[in-house]
Amino acid sequence: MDKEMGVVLLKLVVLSVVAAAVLGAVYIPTQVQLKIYQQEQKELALVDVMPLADHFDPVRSGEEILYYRALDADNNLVGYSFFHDQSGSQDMITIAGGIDTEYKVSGIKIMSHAETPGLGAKITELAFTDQFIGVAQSDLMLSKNDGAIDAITGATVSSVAVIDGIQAKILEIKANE
Amino acid sequence: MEDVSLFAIAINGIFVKNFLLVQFLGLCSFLGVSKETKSAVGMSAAVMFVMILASTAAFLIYEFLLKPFGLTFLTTISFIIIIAALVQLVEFIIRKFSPPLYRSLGIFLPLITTNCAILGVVILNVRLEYGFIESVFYGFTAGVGYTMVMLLMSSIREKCTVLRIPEAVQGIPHAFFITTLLSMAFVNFFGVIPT
Amino acid sequence: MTGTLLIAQSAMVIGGIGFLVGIVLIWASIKFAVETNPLVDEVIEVLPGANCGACGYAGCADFAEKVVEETAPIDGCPVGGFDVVKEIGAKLGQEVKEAESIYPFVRCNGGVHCTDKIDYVGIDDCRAVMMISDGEKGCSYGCVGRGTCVRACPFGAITIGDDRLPHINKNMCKSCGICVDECPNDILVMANETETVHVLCRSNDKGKLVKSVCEFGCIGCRICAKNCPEDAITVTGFLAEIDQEKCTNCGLCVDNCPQKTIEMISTSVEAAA
Amino acid sequence: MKLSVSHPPHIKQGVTVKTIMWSKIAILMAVSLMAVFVFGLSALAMILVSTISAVITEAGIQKLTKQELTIKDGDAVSIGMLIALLLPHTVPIWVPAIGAFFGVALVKHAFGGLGSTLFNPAIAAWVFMNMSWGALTKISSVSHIGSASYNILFLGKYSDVIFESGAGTLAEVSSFILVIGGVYLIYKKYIDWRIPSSFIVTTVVMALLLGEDLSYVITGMLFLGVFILATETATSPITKNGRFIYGLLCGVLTVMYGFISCNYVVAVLYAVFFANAVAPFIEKNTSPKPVDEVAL
Amino acid sequence: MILCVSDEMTKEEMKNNSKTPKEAEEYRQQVVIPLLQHRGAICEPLVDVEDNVLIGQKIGECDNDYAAQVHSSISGHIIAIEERPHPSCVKKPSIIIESNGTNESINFKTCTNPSKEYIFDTLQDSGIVELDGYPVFNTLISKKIIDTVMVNLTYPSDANSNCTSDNIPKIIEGMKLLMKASDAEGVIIINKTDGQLASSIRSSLNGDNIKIINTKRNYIPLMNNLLAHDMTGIRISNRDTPGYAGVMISSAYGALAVSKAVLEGIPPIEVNVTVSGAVKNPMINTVSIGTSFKDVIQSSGGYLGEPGKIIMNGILSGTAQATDEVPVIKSTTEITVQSIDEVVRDKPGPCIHCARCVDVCPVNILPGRIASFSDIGRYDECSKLHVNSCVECGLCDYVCPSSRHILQLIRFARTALIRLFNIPEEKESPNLKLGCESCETPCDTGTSSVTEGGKK
Amino acid sequence: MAEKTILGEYLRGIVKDNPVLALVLGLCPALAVTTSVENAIGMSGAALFVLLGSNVMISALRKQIPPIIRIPMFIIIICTFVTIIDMVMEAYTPPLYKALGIFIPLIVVNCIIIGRAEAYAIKNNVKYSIVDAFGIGTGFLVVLVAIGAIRELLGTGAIVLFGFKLISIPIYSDTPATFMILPAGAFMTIGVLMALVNYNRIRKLKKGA
Ligand SMILES: Cc1cc2nc3c(=O)[nH]c(=O)nc-3n(C[C@H](O)[C@H](O)[C@H](O)COP(=O)(O)O)c2cc1C
Ligand SMILES: Cc1cc2nc3c(=O)[nH]c(=O)nc-3n(C[C@H](O)[C@H](O)[C@H](O)COP(=O)(O)O)c2cc1C
Ligand SMILES: Cc1cc2nc3c(=O)[nH]c(=O)nc-3n(C[C@H](O)[C@H](O)[C@H](O)COP(=O)(O)O)c2cc1C
Ligand SMILES: Cc1cc2nc3c(=O)[nH]c(=O)nc-3n(C[C@H](O)[C@H](O)[C@@H](O)CO)c2cc1C
Ligand code: SF4
Ligand code: SF4
Ligand code: SF4
Ligand code: SF4
Ligand code: FES
Repeated sequence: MDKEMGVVLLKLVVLSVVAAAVLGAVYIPTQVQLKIYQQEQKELALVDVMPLADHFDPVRSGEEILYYRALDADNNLVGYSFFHDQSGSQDMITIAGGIDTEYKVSGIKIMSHAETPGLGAKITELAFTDQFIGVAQSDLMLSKNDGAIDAITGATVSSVAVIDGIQAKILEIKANE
Repeated sequence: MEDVSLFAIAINGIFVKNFLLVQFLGLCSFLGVSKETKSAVGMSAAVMFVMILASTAAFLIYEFLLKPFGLTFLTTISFIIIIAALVQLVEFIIRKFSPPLYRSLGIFLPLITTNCAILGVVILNVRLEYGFIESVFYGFTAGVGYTMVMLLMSSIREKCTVLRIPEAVQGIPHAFFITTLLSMAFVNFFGVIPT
Repeated sequence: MTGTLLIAQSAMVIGGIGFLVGIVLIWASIKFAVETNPLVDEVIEVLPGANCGACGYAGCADFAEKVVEETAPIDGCPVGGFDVVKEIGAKLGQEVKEAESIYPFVRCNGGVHCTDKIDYVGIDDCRAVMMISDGEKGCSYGCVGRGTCVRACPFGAITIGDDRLPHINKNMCKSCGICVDECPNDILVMANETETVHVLCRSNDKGKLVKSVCEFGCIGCRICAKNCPEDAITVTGFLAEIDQEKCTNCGLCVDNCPQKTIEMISTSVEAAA
Repeated sequence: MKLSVSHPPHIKQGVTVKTIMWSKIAILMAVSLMAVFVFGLSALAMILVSTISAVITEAGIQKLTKQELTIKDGDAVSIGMLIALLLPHTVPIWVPAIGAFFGVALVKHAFGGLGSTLFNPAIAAWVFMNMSWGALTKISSVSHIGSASYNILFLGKYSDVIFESGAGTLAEVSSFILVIGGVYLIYKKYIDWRIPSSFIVTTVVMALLLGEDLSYVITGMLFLGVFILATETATSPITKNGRFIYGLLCGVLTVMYGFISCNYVVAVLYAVFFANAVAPFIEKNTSPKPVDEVAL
Repeated sequence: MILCVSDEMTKEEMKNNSKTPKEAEEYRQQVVIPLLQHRGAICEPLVDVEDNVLIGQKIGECDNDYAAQVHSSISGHIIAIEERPHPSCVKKPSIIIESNGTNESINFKTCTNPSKEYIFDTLQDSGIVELDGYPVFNTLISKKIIDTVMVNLTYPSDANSNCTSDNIPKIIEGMKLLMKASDAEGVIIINKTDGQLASSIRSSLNGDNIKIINTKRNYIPLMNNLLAHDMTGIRISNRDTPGYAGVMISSAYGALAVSKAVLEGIPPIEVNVTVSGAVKNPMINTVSIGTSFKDVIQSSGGYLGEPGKIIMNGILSGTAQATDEVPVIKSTTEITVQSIDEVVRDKPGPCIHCARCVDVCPVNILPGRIASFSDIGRYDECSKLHVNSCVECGLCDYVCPSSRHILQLIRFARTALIRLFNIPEEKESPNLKLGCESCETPCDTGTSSVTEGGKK
Repeated sequence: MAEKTILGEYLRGIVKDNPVLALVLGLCPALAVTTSVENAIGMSGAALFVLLGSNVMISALRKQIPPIIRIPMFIIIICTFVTIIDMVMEAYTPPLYKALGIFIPLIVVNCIIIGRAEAYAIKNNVKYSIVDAFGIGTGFLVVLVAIGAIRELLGTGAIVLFGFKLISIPIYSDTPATFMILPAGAFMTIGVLMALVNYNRIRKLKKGA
């Protein structure tokens, strides 16, 4: 390999190194910000779905957090809240939910999803999520099956996914407590 | 990572989340090269080949270099360098050892470096947390899906040479209209297998 | 400090990948080297890229290759005009001088003034018409007027007017000569821009016959030849012909032609309205 | 005396695009009458609005682009009628109106008009309407309007194959009209026999193999698909073998979609639509061998 | 499918209306005999202007392999040798003879039991041309081994004109002569629907070793390869002749002419022509070669109303004439006159891909698609789609609901391809120059066919 | 050839060399992310940033870039900017980042950017490269916003920008044509746009003739 090639190679390597260094330098601050943001979102969501609670106590199995026990200022148990991934019509739907001690839903929030805009994406709208408030576990069904929840027209699959996700989690918590 | 059967990956890669018609990946070359079946086949073969190679190489890099060091933010840059190098290498080799193949495939290779579908498939592999087999298989089925649409499209466009297409629509707009309808034909695969 | 470590690691990983890739590619480029001529690409870039085939080769790329191989003439692309020739010349290190501009003109004055001999039913194409009984026109030499040249012109320079004759838009014509080749009746010929007086007929039929089918056809009366001060006109058979070398564009023949067959075209090709 | 000169032949059979189209429309009219009889005036309104919208769209486009008006050939009329017939009678009237505009403007004229439609404009319009207003246009294949009330000739549950089936859409109550009309079209050679026969045979055989109940598979929509939709000329292959394969593909896809989604009505439409996309590919790969081709 | 449908007259009525040659004579004051009435080279005239000629005298000859001599059909003197309109499409050199009204003929040499050599000799001299343009003699002497002689009676123009009850025995005689010359078996091909013809043939056969085969289809002369293929199952390339399958195909006209030439010594100077359509008395005429169509139509009572189109040799595959001055030639079997209202002038629409053309095409190609490619100048695609396999039967055009000029477009593509292959030195432009020079061969059956037959 | 002016170079990127409509490049993001105006603006903003960065860098380093490793070097430079914007958007505008999904990293292979590097930045000085980047970036933005606006308006009945309801079609927004925000609607919209551009061009050509 002659000298010219060496120069070429050197230039390539130098550029790569500089690029990587710059990226590393940007990565650190953005990562910090991202962590903060995610934590904020989580906390906000937990409060959103469980307004009575003052702070939350995670229930773990090994490393993994299964759900949170919601405690008021006096450390009395006022309910539970959780995050759950459920497969929707396109991709995973991440749902945040809260239930009171009678296992009635106190609120839900869709954290992320990839449903079709205009169809399944309507699960994030209040018109859909507010239906859940105060609904008992036994009534968590589509209204056409005599439940309490009206499906979004054209997006039954997504609606059912949300319902199923919450159902599953409530059963899990029930079993655990 | 969820357990995903290879069958589900195949159906997903070919029909449900077809790269061209549903995920919008690789459109530039799709529109450019689908005028004739011959070049469509060449391009598809090249894409499929590079997709499989890239999936393999990218998996190895990601799993054994980036992940252990916590350098996942370098995914894009390392993948794209790998792809560019692979494409270049394949081009060199084909040109040297099989001039006929180079003549039919070679002209498409430079197009592939800048084809979103290739980078898309390796990034999706990472995002979907596929294992080695799944990654390579997804690369393969995405290529199959690409090839299928490419074949349909090129047959349609060849037939179009004898049709009376309005002057203003001829060329790319017409290709888009065909793609619209192809995409509509794929719509009912939605939800066949939820991911 | 983790930050510095992270940056160092990134630099090493990407630098390493870059190094390896560089080595492999450089090795491969030497190992698998194949000769190509970069000049061809440069010439392709200069060419207009219409791929019309007027140069006689299979598209612009083929022509470029042949020019570099010096098997094709440097001014072989009629479309690009002089600018392109100059640029190719510069690339190949050759000197070129400008050619005179030529345009096709329509060697027939008949159109609606020429009777139809039959009632043709079939595909709308001059060549197809000529395949049946010498065409549909009373005059078998005349312009058929079904626009084969219009469709042949890759630059959309020709239109068929109300007089059922083609009109060439000089602004759009690139002098490629394809229309001349396509016309089944040799109606179109290339003429120098400076040559303005033309016999707009190519019928060799007897004068009486011509008169019976066409208002403006040449009847071979020789009046023009007699009037031409330069002796530029010869009448062979029943058709006058102007020797453009001798013609001074004086217009005497135009004034004297009883059939109004000879015309002075101010710019040799009229711009379409 | 000026004689006409042309290449042979010097006579024509006399079957024109117009004759073929209007014969199909005649059948669609009978189907429409049946729909109005069963579903009432809302059906009539839908059919009228859809047809008028299709015709106005065609006329408007041709006026705007200064083309010759081709309303008389009946293509726009048949597209308009079909679009209404593919919908349930509960659909608001503006849905078929927009659908017909989409079908005629984008799927017919943007592609070059009669003969250049690569996809069946009516089905494309249906897919469009279904994608846009899925909830409004939803068809179910289960709610029969009463096979009990029409128990013809001791056919039991199969009697609705004759008199009504699926009962989701306007077209589906006229199975017998479609069959009679389809056989008439085949007899007159206005449509090709290969596509319908291979389509229906494949569907029945596949359904039996999968153990499906035929009374759910054989719906009015299937007959509409077999005789009217799949035989749409510009969207099907022109080669003889290609047409067999095309019919086969329609059948296979119908049963596959139907089996997975349990909706054999919608399945027919998607199957034919997807087959439209594959038709040029089939055509390309089934070029016939001429009788004078000698093996080397 | 009935290939010839325009006239409503039955064959019986036509026969009753027939005129003998004598009655028709008054119109025969002048004949124009083209020097080219077959596929091949143009004959050299053996006579000069102002020469006197007799009926049956040889007036044109050429030493080319593919040649067919021409003979005078009347006695008179030659007034000109010049280019005249020809039924094929363009002007051809012709000999114009003015009758002197004497009907003097050369000495026709009769023969009752000719030897094989005698048959060969007379056929070489007589210049009989089959309806597809091939001289009969050339088919006989080609190197191919002929084991079957087929007489094709399914071509309606030919069968209508020549299969009269008087002629049938002669046709069988002629056929036997051909069988003798080539030591072959004999087969007569008749359309299934033509029971009457079959029975009259059968009654005239009286024990000869000749088979009769019924077919579903009518075969025009250009479909000879197809006929041989359908009968033998052997695929014949469009560059070959039925001889490849060991078959020689003759028309009723051909067999008749052979028997006349060999047994009576009369070369082809007369043909039987059915005149039908918009004329006052549709009938079968026996006409001297060279008589103008105008005269033939006059002898059938003249035009009925204003004529719109004059067609030679059948309404489905025949050639429309630009003028009624064209002469009757050896392969003329039918003249059809259409009134102005009957002329087809539908405006072609776009192809709707109905595939009706594909379904009727006897050679199994895609006529509509080829036509579309031809329309846009993609002759390479036409070639890939086997445009040269077309036998120009015209059925595709006949059934097309969009009135596309399919057959014309197919012919156009073929002409373009000939040009492309004949002049390779011309620049390789994707655009092809076309013109009528491609049509060097006569197209007496209405074709500018590209089979390489006459071109050596 | 006419003199280069800054304004001229800028406008050229928007009209004559419009990356999507004229050069037919960068189609994937143009279609995938234009389900709403907001996404369209986010995407074209990101692309503009990368385009600007890479054009400047490449133009500045153009004397240093050896031809044979031109493409790898372009890619590394572009990819650096892409990864920066990727990380920044993930951290500071998470919802937008989520909506744009995989298409942010895919800016790397967006043909527009490499195309500009190859066709412009490597040949011109930094000043003009900046103008070119702005021109092309604006061209991309205009088309993306147009497609996004059409799709969002027809597909949802309203255009919502950063929480504000910009326009809303009263009755229509109850039952909008969802088709428009699905993939097929994207293909159709760009097809119609291009056909209109073509129609206009042909009309002008014919008139000019
Ligand atoms: C071809 C096809 C396959 C389908 N496959 C499934 C499936 O596997 N799972 C599913 O839940 N829905 C599937 N669907 C959708 C369902 O058929 C049905 O429309 C939906 O589950 C019911 O929702 P709806 O009541 O809102 O219409 C499929 C649809 C089609 C057209
Ligand atoms: C039930 C039925 C209704 C028809 N209605 C019309 C019509 O409204 N307009 C029309 O132009 N042709 C219509 N036709 C077609 C005509 O019968 C005929 O085929 C056509 O008008 C011939 O037109 P032409 O004479 O202009 O060629 C209809 C045919 C049928 C069977
Ligand atoms: C449902 C149906 C199935 C048919 N199947 C065949 C068949 O398998 N083979 C056949 O030759 N004709 C079949 N025919 C008859 C055709 O309609 C028609 O007679 C045939 O296409 C004539 O074509 P041909 O002249 O090329 O033989 C069928 C007709 C129908 C209605
Ligand atoms: C283009 C398209 C997108 C769809 N997106 C969704 C979706 O996001 N969520 C859902 O539940 N169903 C979706 N569906 C499924 C479809 O609407 C399904 O039949 C039912 O859920 C309708 O009630 C989609 C269907 C189509 C055709
Ligand atoms: S100039 Fe020639 S090609 Fe043009 S219309 Fe006249 S005959 Fe036709
Ligand atoms: S008018 Fe003739 S010479 Fe001029 S550009 Fe057109 S085809 Fe070429
Ligand atoms: S004329 Fe038509 S139908 Fe007849 S052989 Fe040719 S292509 Fe076939
Ligand atoms: S018959 Fe006519 S319309 Fe039908 S496919 Fe053939 S050419 Fe096309
Ligand atoms: S943006 Fe060009 S291939 Fe995707």
